[in-house]
Amino acid sequence: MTRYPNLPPTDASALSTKDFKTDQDVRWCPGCGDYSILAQVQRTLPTLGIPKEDFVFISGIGCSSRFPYYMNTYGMHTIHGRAPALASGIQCLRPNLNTWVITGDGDSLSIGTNHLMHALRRNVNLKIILFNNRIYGLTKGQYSPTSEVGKKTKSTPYGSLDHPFNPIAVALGAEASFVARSIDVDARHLQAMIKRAAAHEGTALIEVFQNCNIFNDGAFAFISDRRERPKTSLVLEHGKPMRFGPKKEQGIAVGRDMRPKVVDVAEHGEENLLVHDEGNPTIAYLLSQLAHPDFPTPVGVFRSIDRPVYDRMLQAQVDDARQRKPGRSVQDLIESAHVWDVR
Amino acid sequence: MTRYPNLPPTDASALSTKDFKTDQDVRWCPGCGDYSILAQVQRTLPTLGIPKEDFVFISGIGCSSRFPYYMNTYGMHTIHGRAPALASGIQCLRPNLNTWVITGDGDSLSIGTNHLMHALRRNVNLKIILFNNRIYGLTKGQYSPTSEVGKKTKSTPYGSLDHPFNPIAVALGAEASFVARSIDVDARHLQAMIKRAAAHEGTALIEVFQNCNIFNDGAFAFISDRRERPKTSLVLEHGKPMRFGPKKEQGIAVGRDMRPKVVDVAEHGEENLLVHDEGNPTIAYLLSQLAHPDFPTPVGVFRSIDRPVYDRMLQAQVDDARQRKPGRSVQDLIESAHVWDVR
Amino acid sequence: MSTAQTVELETVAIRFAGDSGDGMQLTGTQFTQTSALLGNDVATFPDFPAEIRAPAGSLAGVSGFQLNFSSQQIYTHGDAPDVLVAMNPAALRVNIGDLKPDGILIANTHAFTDKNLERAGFESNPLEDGSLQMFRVFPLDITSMTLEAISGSGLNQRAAVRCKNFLALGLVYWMYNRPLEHTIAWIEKKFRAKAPDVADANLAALKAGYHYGETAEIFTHSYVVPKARLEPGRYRGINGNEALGLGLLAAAELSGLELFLGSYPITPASDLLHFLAAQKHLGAKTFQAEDEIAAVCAAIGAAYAGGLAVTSTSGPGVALKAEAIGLAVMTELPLIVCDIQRGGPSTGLPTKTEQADLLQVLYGRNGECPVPVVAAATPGDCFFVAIEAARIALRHMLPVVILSDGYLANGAEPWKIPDMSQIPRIEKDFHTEAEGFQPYARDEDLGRPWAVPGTPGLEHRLGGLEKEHLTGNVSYDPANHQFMTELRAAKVARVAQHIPPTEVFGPESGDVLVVAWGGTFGAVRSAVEHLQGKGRSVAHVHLRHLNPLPADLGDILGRFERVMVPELNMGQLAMVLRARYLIPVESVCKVQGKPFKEAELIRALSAELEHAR
Amino acid sequence: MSTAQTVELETVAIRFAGDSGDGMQLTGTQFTQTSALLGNDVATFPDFPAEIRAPAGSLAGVSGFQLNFSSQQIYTHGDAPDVLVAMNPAALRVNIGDLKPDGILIANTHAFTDKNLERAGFESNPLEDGSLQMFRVFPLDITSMTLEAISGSGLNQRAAVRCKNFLALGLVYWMYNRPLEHTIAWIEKKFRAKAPDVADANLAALKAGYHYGETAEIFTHSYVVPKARLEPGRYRGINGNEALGLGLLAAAELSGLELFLGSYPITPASDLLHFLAAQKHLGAKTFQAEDEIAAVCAAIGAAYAGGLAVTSTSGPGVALKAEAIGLAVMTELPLIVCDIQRGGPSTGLPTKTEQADLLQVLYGRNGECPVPVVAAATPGDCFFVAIEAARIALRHMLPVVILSDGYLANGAEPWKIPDMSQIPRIEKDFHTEAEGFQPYARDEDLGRPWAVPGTPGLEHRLGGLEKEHLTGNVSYDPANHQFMTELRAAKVARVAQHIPPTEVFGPESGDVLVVAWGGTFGAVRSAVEHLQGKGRSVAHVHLRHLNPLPADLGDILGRFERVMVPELNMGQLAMVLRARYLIPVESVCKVQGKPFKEAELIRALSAELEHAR
Ligand SMILES: Cc1ncc(C[n+]2csc(CCOP(=O)(O)OP(=O)(O)O)c2C)c(N)n1
Ligand SMILES: Cc1ncc(C[n+]2csc(CCOP(=O)(O)OP(=O)(O)O)c2C)c(N)n1
Ligand code: SF4
Ligand code: SF4
Ligand SMILES: [Mg+2]
Ligand SMILES: [Mg+2]
Repeated sequence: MTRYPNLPPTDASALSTKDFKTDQDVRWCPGCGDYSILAQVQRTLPTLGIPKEDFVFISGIGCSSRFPYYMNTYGMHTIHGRAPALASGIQCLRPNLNTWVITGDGDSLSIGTNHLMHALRRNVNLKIILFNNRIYGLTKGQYSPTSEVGKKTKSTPYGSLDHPFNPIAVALGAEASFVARSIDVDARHLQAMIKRAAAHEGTALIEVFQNCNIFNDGAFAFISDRRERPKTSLVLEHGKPMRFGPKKEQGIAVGRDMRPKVVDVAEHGEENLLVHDEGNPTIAYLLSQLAHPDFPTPVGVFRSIDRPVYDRMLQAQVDDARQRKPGRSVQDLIESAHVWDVR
Repeated sequence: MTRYPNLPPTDASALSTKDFKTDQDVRWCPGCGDYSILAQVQRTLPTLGIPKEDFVFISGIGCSSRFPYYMNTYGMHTIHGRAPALASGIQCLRPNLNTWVITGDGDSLSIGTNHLMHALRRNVNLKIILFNNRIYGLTKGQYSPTSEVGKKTKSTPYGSLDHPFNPIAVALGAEASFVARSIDVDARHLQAMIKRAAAHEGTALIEVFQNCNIFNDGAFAFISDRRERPKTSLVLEHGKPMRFGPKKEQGIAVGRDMRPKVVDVAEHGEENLLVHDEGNPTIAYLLSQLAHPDFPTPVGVFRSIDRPVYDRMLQAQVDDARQRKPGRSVQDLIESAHVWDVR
Repeated sequence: MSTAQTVELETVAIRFAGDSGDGMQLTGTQFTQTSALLGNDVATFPDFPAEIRAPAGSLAGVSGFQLNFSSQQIYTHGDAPDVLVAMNPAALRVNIGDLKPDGILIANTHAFTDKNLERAGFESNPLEDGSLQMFRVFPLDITSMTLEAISGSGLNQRAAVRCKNFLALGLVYWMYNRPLEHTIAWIEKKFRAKAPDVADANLAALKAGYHYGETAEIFTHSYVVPKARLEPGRYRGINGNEALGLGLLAAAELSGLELFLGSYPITPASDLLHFLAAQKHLGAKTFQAEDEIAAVCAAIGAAYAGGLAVTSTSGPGVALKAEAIGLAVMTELPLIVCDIQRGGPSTGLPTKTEQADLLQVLYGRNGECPVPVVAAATPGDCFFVAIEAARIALRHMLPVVILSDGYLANGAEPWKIPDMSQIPRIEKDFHTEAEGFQPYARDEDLGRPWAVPGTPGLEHRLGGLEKEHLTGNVSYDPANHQFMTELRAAKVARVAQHIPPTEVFGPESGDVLVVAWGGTFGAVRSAVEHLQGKGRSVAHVHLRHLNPLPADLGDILGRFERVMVPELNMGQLAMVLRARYLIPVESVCKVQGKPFKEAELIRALSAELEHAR
Repeated sequence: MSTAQTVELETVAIRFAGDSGDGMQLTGTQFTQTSALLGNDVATFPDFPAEIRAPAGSLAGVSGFQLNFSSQQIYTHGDAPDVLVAMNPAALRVNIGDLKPDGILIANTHAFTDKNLERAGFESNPLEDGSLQMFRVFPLDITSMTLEAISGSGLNQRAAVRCKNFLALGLVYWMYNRPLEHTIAWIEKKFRAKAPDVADANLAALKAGYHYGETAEIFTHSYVVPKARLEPGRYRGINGNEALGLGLLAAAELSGLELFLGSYPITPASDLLHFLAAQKHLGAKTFQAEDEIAAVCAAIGAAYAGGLAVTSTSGPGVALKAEAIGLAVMTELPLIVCDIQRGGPSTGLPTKTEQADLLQVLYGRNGECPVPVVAAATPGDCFFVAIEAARIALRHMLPVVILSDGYLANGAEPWKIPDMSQIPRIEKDFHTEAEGFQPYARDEDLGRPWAVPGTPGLEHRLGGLEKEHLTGNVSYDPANHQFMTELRAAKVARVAQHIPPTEVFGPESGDVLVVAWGGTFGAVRSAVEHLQGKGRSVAHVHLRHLNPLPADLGDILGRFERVMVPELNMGQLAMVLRARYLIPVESVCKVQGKPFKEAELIRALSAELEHAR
């Protein structure tokens, strides 16, 4: 018996998009934003230089969580809300794997908030893509924890009452080491975010605005519409002043009262704009609070910092302990207690 | 049968501390920080002008969660991690009650993070006191989600690996409407926080640094020691510049890079200090990141804003719907469908 | 005028099947309502796809609706349909296996394109390759007929095509001599104001279908199914989840309590949440919690606060609620847990039906933690079971589980409207007397006083640690633990004192007794009636109370030579009966995500009757 | 030299009892180890208070440790102690009811202050009011004697007083003619380097106690308990949680897999986590998860990734893990679930023992979701049960539950050290062959291939939806669901083929067969031996496998006139046996948070034997 099947890795450089497609019919509604996200992932993985057999896709339950069936990698469609926990177990046992978590806004922010937050704080080496469609799709249209107040859905015919979660703020609450946002239909940006996440060491969370055209159509129209996007989005770039608008004519500045405001760049001066710093937690949180229609909605990397990675540290503890007490067996451990002989 | 036992309320003005004590032996370890928290609650409640029978204390499981047994009010010692959910049910059914949640760092930030966060985002009218001793007390000394990295405990003999939760940041991640911090031994400050929380409409969270003298003695010595406190704590006051030190000679300022720094007030000028604003989320989050030893540790109210209160809104929806369709009975509803007669 | 001959039939089952987007559920519902209005007895079975919208034309996307209508009392939606309407090849493929030999197949040829045939896995067109010769096949281009019928309606192509279900409905209405009035009225009400063009188009399609039947001369017969001799009274259609919701509202009204539902969406229980969420004008408070654990905990909180507290879910959710239900057992608070069972284990077959949670609700908690369990037999019965559960929970102060299932939840039947004023009130007073108050004192039903927050002088603490008898204080005393464990068991056992004598359908003794529970009622009753009609010595007991079992059940079992227990699981009630009564019980087990067919049961029962000889 | 007469005894039980801070667990452990070294057979029972540190002198704060030592083979810690050492009034009050009539009571008079008496609820001093006259009472001011013995040690008062347990230990050592060497060596090792003054003081107290016995002439007798005829070999002491941990490590070594434990602390299971967390040098990875659900899910992830995956908890945690265990059943991954049972329901009696989770682990999941269940009989047996569980999980590819309990977990016994090289390896290869790979293909044990991430060419997806036979794809096919449901049941049933013939202790047939399981082994075996010694026709079968039951069990049951099942619950195994074998089974039930006493079982068995006449 081998410890693990230590077979030679396959050639990662030969991979292409189609290597990541399965023979299963994709069963999302026609027009669902999930298709684009799947496509961007399938396009990006071959560029990462990782052998196919090392990818693992773990999901919870929801429309989005059917994702692993369509990825020709290792994977598991688990139970509602628990994907980050299950994925943590995989990654902790074998830190050399490349484990991705696919989850929805209900899966990760309703039943699964706890596991998401703990994965983020531990900084297990997981790449988490959160499909935020602000609705429960699979169960046919109840409001979700990211639905706006007053939303009328099957379970809230009188309008919902709960102040929604802001996924970026939630992640920052856990002091996550990598937090980003993208949009289903913005293929280029989404691919870039997937690459950034893949390159990050530790837990990386990407919130993706995803249209559910059946139960919550147009929830992100303000930003997914190509023509609107320059006005309504703020593309974050590390080290750059925050500008937006069709001609980048507007910017974000922060006053002495620590409140952000939209300013005219020409008037205010570019040098007085807020400069994005992926390492600054205060800026990340401030950005999380910016939202349509009062502000442009930020997309890109809110925060990216280096923090020790849980699964690596765990492996190191084991390796280290083994090195300190080499060659020990269970028999040794059994006999290390107080023993006596009966004759 | 009455709907509720609508008996005349008892006289709230006649209450005193001893009215809130029960005949049960208090079973915490001698010297435990929980005693002081209990005492401050028992001292504060009589000042609130609320009839005793309207108080409800709900806890999870842990040393701290034995609290309700010692409070001569309504109460329940529930199951591990679920107190905010159970309390939400009480408060939603009867928004006129005054429900408090007592929880530990394991109870609310390990198994119960999800319920805590959802109560906070919903803004149910609950007052939550989180006893943070950075350890699992009741189960005899495992590390908790707030334990510092590298901590050696029964379950981490090689030192813990997880980056700890910061309870204030977690609460801000949920965009909580009221977030405060106090210290078990600082009776006056703690009482003030309890009063502020009681006065707040919506969910109020107070993190209390609590010493577990058996399993984590001195975890907060840096700030609970009276002599150290002026140097190591930053007492937050709304609208006031942030000063600390034995003679308030130091302050907190924020640079253009949005990073906080400790400055000498005389040198830097009081007018250039950061001014606390309980309504500003960015400031609250920035404060959550300040910690001993690099910074003074803030105590007081990080954030307090007005947001609609879930249980009140729910009641209003019901009252409103009733008013719109007065006098309806279940019989009416049954017959409101398509009906036909069989003769 | 049609030259078709009119034939009288007793019972007919029709299945409408098509793509999820083809409106088959609506079509079936309309036919059902029209038939009910005509005075037929009716039973239905909707069969949804697991996906929201599987790709058009795929097998996974097939949606079906079967209805059974009769001039006799019927109990099920019928084993095999007499008529299958298949709107595309996938619908044909999925459903053709059920069609009766010589049954009528109406197929929309328009959808039998090469691509659709391939999607459905056909190598050749079954409408043409002779593979359907044991059926009476009517290939019709329903789509084109629809487009033609409504041309000039102003609807775009896509919207126009969507009217084709009404054309099919019109045709089947003609075949069974049903009037169009009800559906016309429904279309008017639904579309006239909002979208008059859609209203017109649907009406045109409906009538075109009807007239096509009348004039096309391709159908040689049309059929009538006379009205049934139903119990006189006012009726409505109802499915299990609606009936459950109404029953819970009724229990709240009967007890004078506020209804509180803590729930988290899950198939097939979500509709109960949806239904109650819309009844705020009756004072119902619904709370969509962050998960199942929060849902049940919120309900326990509401119970403590004095509400009629309910939590609803399906099997996976029950698993998650187990620990909290234990808290309700220990704190002795009234709570109703609704388990709308689905196919398991794990995520299993979420949209399919099964009865495999019985042992879970009986035993799936840590420690000795008994709760009463009641199960509904039919969609309408959910109403009465809800009231019964509330009565038990409040009388004995404990959590009660209601078992329903996907078949009951979505299945509809005509329901004789109950008269609320005839239903006895549910009496449970709040305790208000401070003098001598002991939170764990007992009344004759072993219930304890319900002292709710806000009551002066009754301040007390509950909790999950073992409680001392009378005082309710925490107690580690060994003898007290034994006492309280036995007391909690006795409380549940005490429920039996209030269970009416068990009804035996059929002879009081004889060869075979069929003991069943839950949503298998219809199929079992039909099968037993059928065999009784053939003079066989067989009786049926349908258990509403699964825990405790009725006190007279042991006696009844003893009067039959053999006992057979059909269940949509691997023999769960059978195991309970064997353990309790030490009698050999023959299990008939089916776990296919589908209800029993009458024929399956007749076969099994016949074999059993052979043995009894 | 002492003038006391020396009496030889076969078996003696001693209970040390005092405040939590009095060091009673330590004292008992020392006496146990010394006796084991002397060659006695030993069994122990620690009884902790529920609180971490209850107020000094309170009833809630009493900590006790009972040990039973003998020149014969013994199975339990003894029903009633022969000697009670009570360090304060509360300890006296809590324990005196158990002391044998005419038993020896040594009481520390120093602690019998008015305040302590009141705290313990005494109205007068029992040492003086004559209420203890059925015992041999030795009131000694142990505290003052200690202070005197170590005066000049330089310890402060508080530290000095803490040595008093060693004085008591020394005295009892003298009474039973035990040598001091082992304890002296222990004190030296523990304190010499770190705190030489403490070492000296403890040694002085120990010796003072011993010498007091020798010289004070208040004891007229001293006793010897000769060595037992234990199986020769090398021994160590072990408790159940240690043995379980060692067994899991052994299973990892025997299978060549990495051990992964996902756990969340809970009494009385936490020590297993603590133990394994310290074995990183053996490659064990432990993961303290955020809750029980995350713990089991992480373990399932580790199982998918190719680890020997374990999750450990107690009853409330098992309830929370139910849904995820279902996922492991559906995905057919090897997983070990350790349930260290405690008193229930709900939070119940967390520090007390009970066996009331059997039905929960058998049936407490949604849908038809069977898993094998094995139970340990003694602390040391936990080692072998862990290996057996791993063997089953890997052989058949499924989750397996291990039942232990608080009594086993904390109880210690001398344990003959096993020779790892004699234990058969556990064979389960990873699948590596891409050619023809089907994730849900079957081997002869119905296990499926274990293809772990990282293996080229075996990429495949698992999940909780029903799986298609062979391919493992999602399948809603009715017949496949039936097939897979039966297959999952067959896998579990298949385990029985590997269960060795059941051992019947006693005659192969006769009047009464006692069938028991888990931690009641010792008490049952003692009682049965006792009655066999009196010539009664009684035998004992102790089940390790609760699911599936051994294939030969039915036959064995049939050979006895009556079957009795003693359990620390309300009759859970009894119910399973009744349902399976349709035989009347007499339950002996106890739910007091305490193990059976031998005498209780002898009484029950004797009654049963009467009936068998
Ligand atoms: C324990 C459990 N509870 C509830 C469900 C039902 N359920 C399945 S998916 C889902 C929510 C889906 O919403 P989301 O995560 O936003 O995913 P989407 O379908 O929108 O992609 C729910 C409530 C379940 N499968 N399991
Ligand atoms: C479901 C469940 N899991 C685990 C436990 C065991 N348990 C009780 S309290 C506790 C943690 C206590 O820590 P904390 O919340 O910080 O409270 P403290 O004792 O420190 O006040 C744990 C793990 C339990 N009672 N129930
Ligand atoms: S229901 Fe919404 S989220 Fe789900 S597949 Fe359809 S469009 Fe996508
Ligand atoms: S263990 Fe710690 S937290 Fe618990 S009562 Fe003792 S001192 Fe307090
Ligand atoms: Mg969603
Ligand atoms: Mg703690």
